[in-house]
Amino acid sequence: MSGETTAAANNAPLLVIEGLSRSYPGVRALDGVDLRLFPGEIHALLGENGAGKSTLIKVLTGVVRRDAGTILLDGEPIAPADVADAAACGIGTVYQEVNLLPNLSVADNLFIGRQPTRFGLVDRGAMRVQARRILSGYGLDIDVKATLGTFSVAVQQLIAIARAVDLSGRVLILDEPTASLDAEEVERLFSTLRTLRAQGMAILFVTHFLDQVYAICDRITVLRNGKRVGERLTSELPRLQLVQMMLGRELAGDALSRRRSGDAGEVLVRFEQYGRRRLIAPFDLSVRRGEVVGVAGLLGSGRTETAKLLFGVERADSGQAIVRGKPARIRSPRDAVRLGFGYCPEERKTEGIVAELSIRENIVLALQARRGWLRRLPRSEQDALANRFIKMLDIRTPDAERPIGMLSGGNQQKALLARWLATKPEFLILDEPTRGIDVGAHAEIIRLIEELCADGLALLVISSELEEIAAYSDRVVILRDRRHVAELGPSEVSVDRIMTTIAGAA
Amino acid sequence: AGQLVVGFAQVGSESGWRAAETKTAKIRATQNNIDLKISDAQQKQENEIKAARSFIAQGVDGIFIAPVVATGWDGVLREAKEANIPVFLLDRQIETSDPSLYTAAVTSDTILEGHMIGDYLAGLTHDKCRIVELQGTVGSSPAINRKKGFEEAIAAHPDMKIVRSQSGDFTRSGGKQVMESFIKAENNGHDICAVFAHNDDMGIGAIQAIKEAGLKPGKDILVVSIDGVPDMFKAMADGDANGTVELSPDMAGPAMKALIALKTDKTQPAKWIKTPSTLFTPATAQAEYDRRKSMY
Amino acid sequence: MNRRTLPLVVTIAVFLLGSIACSLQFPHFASTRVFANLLTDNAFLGIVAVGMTFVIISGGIDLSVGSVIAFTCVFLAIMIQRLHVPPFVAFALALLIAAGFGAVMGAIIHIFRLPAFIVTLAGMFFARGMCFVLSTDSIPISVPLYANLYKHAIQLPGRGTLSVIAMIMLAVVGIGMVVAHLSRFGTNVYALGGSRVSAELMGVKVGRTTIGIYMLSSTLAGLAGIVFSFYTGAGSSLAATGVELDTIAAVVIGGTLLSGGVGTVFGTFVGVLIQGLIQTYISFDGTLSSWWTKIAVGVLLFGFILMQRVLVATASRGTAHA
Amino acid sequence: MNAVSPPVRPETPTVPTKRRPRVAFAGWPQILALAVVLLADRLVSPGFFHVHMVDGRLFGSIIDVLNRGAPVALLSLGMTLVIATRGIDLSVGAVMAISGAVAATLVNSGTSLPLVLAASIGAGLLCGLWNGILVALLRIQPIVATLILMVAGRGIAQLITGGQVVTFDSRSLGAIGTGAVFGIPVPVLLVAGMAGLTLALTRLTALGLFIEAVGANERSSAYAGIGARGVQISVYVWSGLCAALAGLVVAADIHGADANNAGLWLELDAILAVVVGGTSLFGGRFRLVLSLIGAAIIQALNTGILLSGIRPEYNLIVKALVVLAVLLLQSPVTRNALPVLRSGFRKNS
Ligand SMILES: Nc1ncnc2c1ncn2[C@@H]1O[C@H](COP(=O)(O)OP(=O)(O)OP(=O)(O)O)[C@@H](O)[C@H]1O
Ligand SMILES: Nc1ncnc2c1ncn2[C@@H]1O[C@H](COP(=O)(O)OP(=O)(O)OP(=O)(O)O)[C@@H](O)[C@H]1O
Ligand SMILES: [Mg+2]
Ligand SMILES: [Mg+2]
Repeated sequence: MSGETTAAANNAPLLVIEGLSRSYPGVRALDGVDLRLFPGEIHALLGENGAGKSTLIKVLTGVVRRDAGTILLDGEPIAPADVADAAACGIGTVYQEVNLLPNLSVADNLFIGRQPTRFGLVDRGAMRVQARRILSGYGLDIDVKATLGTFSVAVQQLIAIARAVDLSGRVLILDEPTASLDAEEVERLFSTLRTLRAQGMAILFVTHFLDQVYAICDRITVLRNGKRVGERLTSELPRLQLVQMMLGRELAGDALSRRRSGDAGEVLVRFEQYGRRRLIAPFDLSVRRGEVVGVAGLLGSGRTETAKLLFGVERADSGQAIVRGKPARIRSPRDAVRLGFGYCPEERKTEGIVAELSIRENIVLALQARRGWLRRLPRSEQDALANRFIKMLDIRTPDAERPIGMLSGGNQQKALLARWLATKPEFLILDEPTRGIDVGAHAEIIRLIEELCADGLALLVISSELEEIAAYSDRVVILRDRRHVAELGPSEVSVDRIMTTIAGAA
Repeated sequence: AGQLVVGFAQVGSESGWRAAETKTAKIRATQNNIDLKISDAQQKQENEIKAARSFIAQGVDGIFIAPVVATGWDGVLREAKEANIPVFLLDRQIETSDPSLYTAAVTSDTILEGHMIGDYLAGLTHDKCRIVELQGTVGSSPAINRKKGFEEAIAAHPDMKIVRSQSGDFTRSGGKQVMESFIKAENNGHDICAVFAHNDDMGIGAIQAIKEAGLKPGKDILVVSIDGVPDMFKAMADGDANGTVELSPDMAGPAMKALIALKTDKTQPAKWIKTPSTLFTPATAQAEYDRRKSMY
Repeated sequence: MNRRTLPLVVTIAVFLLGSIACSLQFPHFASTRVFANLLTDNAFLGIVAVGMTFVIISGGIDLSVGSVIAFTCVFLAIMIQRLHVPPFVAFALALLIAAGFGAVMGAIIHIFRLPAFIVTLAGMFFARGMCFVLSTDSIPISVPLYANLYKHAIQLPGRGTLSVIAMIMLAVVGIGMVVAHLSRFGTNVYALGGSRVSAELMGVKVGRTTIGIYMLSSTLAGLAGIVFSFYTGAGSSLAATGVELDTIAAVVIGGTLLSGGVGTVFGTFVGVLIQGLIQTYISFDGTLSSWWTKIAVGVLLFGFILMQRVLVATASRGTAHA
Repeated sequence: MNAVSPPVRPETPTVPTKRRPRVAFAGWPQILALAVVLLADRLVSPGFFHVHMVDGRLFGSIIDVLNRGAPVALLSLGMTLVIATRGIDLSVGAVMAISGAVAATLVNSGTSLPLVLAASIGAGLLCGLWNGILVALLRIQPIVATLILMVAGRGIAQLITGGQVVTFDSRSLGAIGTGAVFGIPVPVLLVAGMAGLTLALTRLTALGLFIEAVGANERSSAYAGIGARGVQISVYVWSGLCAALAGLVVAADIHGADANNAGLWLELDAILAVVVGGTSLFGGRFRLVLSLIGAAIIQALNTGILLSGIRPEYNLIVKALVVLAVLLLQSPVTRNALPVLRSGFRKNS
């Protein structure tokens, strides 16, 4: 790897950004940032949530107007006015969150704006053939005529990557492309990236997984509060120092693992033969107070479905739920919330945040729903609550009245967590809670989980990051093909063990 | 022969007068042993044309059309003619390149109505009057013709002038709202001598507006209109209004008579079967009101 | 069954069921004449509905179409009848004006980020107002082209005839289907309706597409106006009031979602036929008073929509696991 | 759970402000537009602001604006909430006709006034409930769901009146349209009362938050435990109530129920008022007071046209141009370009 890096360093940079700035009211998202991108390198762009990474990418590709700064491609200044311009310059981008069109077919999504035509009309046959060819490179054997929305986020993410790679002639930009992928897909993506690097493509890669940075990136640029902190070769930057650069402080060594208390309390919730046809096979599951139960499985194995069933988003058609020893009917999220449940969904954009409402309103939403519409939380309490969580979770915002949609992805995730913490839930379901969250916040969330459990919370965590699951789960439930296939007890929880169980007989 | 089947493409029920026309048509149908199929066009010409075409498809013995506008009937009339179905136009003439396309038109003379009320008003005010006009729906043919007739009538009197004219859409609240503004714009109503409303409903609305302005309708501001609906007779009886020209709602009766004559002994009816337009004044209003109450 | 074709199949089924029910009730109903009439009588509606389909798929709405139809009629009447302009020149001018009008509305919607509903509502007021300014009188058009149009109709077996305007409508539907499903523009329209933000991030020229969509809709409204003037042989400033709502209803019955992104041109065509069927049913019945007519239209509309929902629900339940 | 203590961070770059930030008042474009329209009215009619008493009632053009604007203002209250949930209610005009028809026929049959009012308001509530059920439970798209009642409702109203304008003499019912208390017309007081009630109901309880949340993102709101369907049904019911009151005002004003024309096309004016007031048709944030200002702008415009003496052929064009101008004035794009109007938060670029 280092050999390739030095090779890259000898060349002139392909893309040079100088003094790029962009402000939003109350926020200097980018403040005179410089960046160099060499051909044939994978360049990590790192920083805390809200550091300005996504903004940089949007300014670079013409989605957002820049206030100042120059962009040179091959020494020529460029000023893309929109994404199509950027694409014409040979820049392909995967933006943070999947930004595809759920109502169009997979093939349309891959080729929109550049469909193959015959006699002036779109040649659908040829388009499908090409689409299948492109996707097979990513191990996706799916019906390209099918509507994109029917696929899981992960599949959509892969399609977005495939599209961007196919579009990019010289520069490929990936903003947290691996957030919803599991190990296998990540590895496949990386091999693609290596091939592209060998072909001389310049790749800018944003992620919060430091392992991935060290696995594939040649060079690192770190942003903090909209400013560039520095540019280093990966090989010359130890992990601790990197974290220090990102956070501006040190992180305790064991920050990413939980101290298990060991003494779980009484059973809080018990689901017996709970299931729904065509969604998930009936299963048994119980969670005790103070216990963390992890849920692991491959993409599409039914983890999210399990969570939705438990929370009443989907109605069970078999089995029963027992909460605090009494049978309970959970027919809607409303019922669940009244029982003291909470659920942080995986798809934060469509199922989590209410983008137009303020951070304060988003935080108090579930608590208010639980109290009912008549008993409005007084404004002073709302403010107090919001400010407490903004501080506690370090949500980066000038104030609590800003629409939550304007926060950076990771900060939105923290606000969602705050929404449920505010209800003081007894049983909390977290679906990919650390998706898109920076290392510092990651550590904090794990500490928070620790404290919550010590307080008697029952927690169910779904995550694709096996390390994370292994780090704090007391027990782990393994899913395969929409079926609960195994459960690992406290002594059995380890990354290897989870991995082998997931692979199972398959 | 069996019972005659007649299709009637009616405009809608946008006013009391229109509802009375439909009601009368039904009564006449039973009297004449006719199976009357009424299609209500909801004030849309395209719906009337559709209805007429579907009557042709059903093979009716005669078609009555109350045309919502004066133009645009040639196509469907030609189809009816090809199918040998006689067509009678009710309450409105049409403009056509080929008058042989329809059998006869049963209408009043809408220009004449405006003319009559204009002459009457001239008499009342000794040829000197600042008039405000409440127009019907812009672009509708009664609005156009009544305005035309009225203007013709007052053109003979140089001291009679329409000082303000706005559309009240043939409705009571429209008439009331427009009148309210006129009153304010004309020295709180003191500069208005008379209001001419294109139909009675607007006239009644205007009467309310005048009252609410603290003036006496029928005296401080004269009120004349056209149609002859019962509420207007009542207003005249109460001294609130000064005159209306009645437009007979019985259009279907003469048409049915002509159709039966045509079918039984092939008598060609007159091309224009004119229905009477009569001016009514407060003098006979109470009696007329009592007579009419039941009919509407 | 495919998720996308299901609503379409259901809509067609609903139309067929409705037709069968009518035919059983009325002896003269099941004839080529009645069904050819359905095409002729709703030709202008079909044409605007195609344009409206594009607008609604893109997540917008166009309330101005009825007024644009009326404007075109009045404009043509004045040009042809009063100013003796050759008809085809007048047609071209009318379409040009309509296209320009749509482009302006689209540009305002895009540049000023205003909701289409309101911009086109203002457009509706404006175009109707222009009718009145041109002429409050209704003007007959009596040139040979108009008078002889019926001679070009195609005789169908039975007593039905496929009129010229029905053929124009069918052609527009056909072209509309091709544009929607087989052109880049069509895909961009769907993209815009799926998510404006995503479309922008995927490099779709949002502004150009938006303007194109409203231009298309207005141009088709202009064409519908020409067809309407053929249909009535006149220009009247009160023509086609409320057509925008009929059109929207037809588009939605045809399975297009008002939230955008989903829908088909052919579905709209069937939606137009269903609307026409409801009206034909009512005039065949012939006993309904004005108010019962309104209630019946509402009830039938509700019935069709409900039937659609039930069919889609049962069908997708039956095939979901497949 | 109170035990969760904020972890101590050595560095917190953006400390959230303790003081509640002052949210800039966002209604300047609307107020400016209203002022401009009123000024134009004053130009075409010098006596526009002149007010005096006639028969114990305030009398003058400016009073007309308030009084004539009352039906649309009432409608816009309900419509604002409906639009905030991402819906639309096209049936309000028809519901007005129904409530007016019910009131007029009942009062003529000698029913006592409280019963008449209860019946006609009840009819409005029922209509709203029907719309709500179609939208929230049957999941029919709002525009079509309410189109059904828009068409059929007017038929129902005509069925009640038999197609006639049903005139009545009841002074007490008539007072709703033409009466006055301390000189102020009853319709204006009714608007003020309903506005107060609607504001209280939405802003003193959490209903407003729920409506905005459901409108902005129904899925997320439901996942947060809000009964989204209940919220949707209740806004349509409220809209039905507002429409019923507007129908009463219109019927009482002319002492008669005109089923065919009462409230005709007023749904469009109401929607216009709401949008001019700055509530987005895509749901979310709503502003009741600004909707009322929107209604006032529209009525000031209508009254101005009537006073100006222009020919009726030009009414629609003037209306179209003024509406467009007001919309452009409050577009975020213009607002960014003209710093005077800038308020609230800018959207990105
Ligand atoms: N449209 C917007 N309006 C206002 N502020 C914005 C907007 N978009 C981003 N910001 C602000 O700009 C800053 C940088 O955000 P950005 O999305 O670039 O962060 P990021 O580094 O990508 O974070 P993450 O790792 O969480 O994705 C944040 O403080 C954010 O609140
Ligand atoms: N690799 C894949 N290829 C094809 N279809 C897939 C793939 N992965 C998931 N799907 C489909 O996507 C749908 C949604 O899966 P979903 O995301 O709900 O599952 P999950 O177990 O929660 O997984 P995750 O939370 O990791 O995405 C499922 O119907 C699944 O069959
Ligand atoms: Mg980001
Ligand atoms: Mg999942």
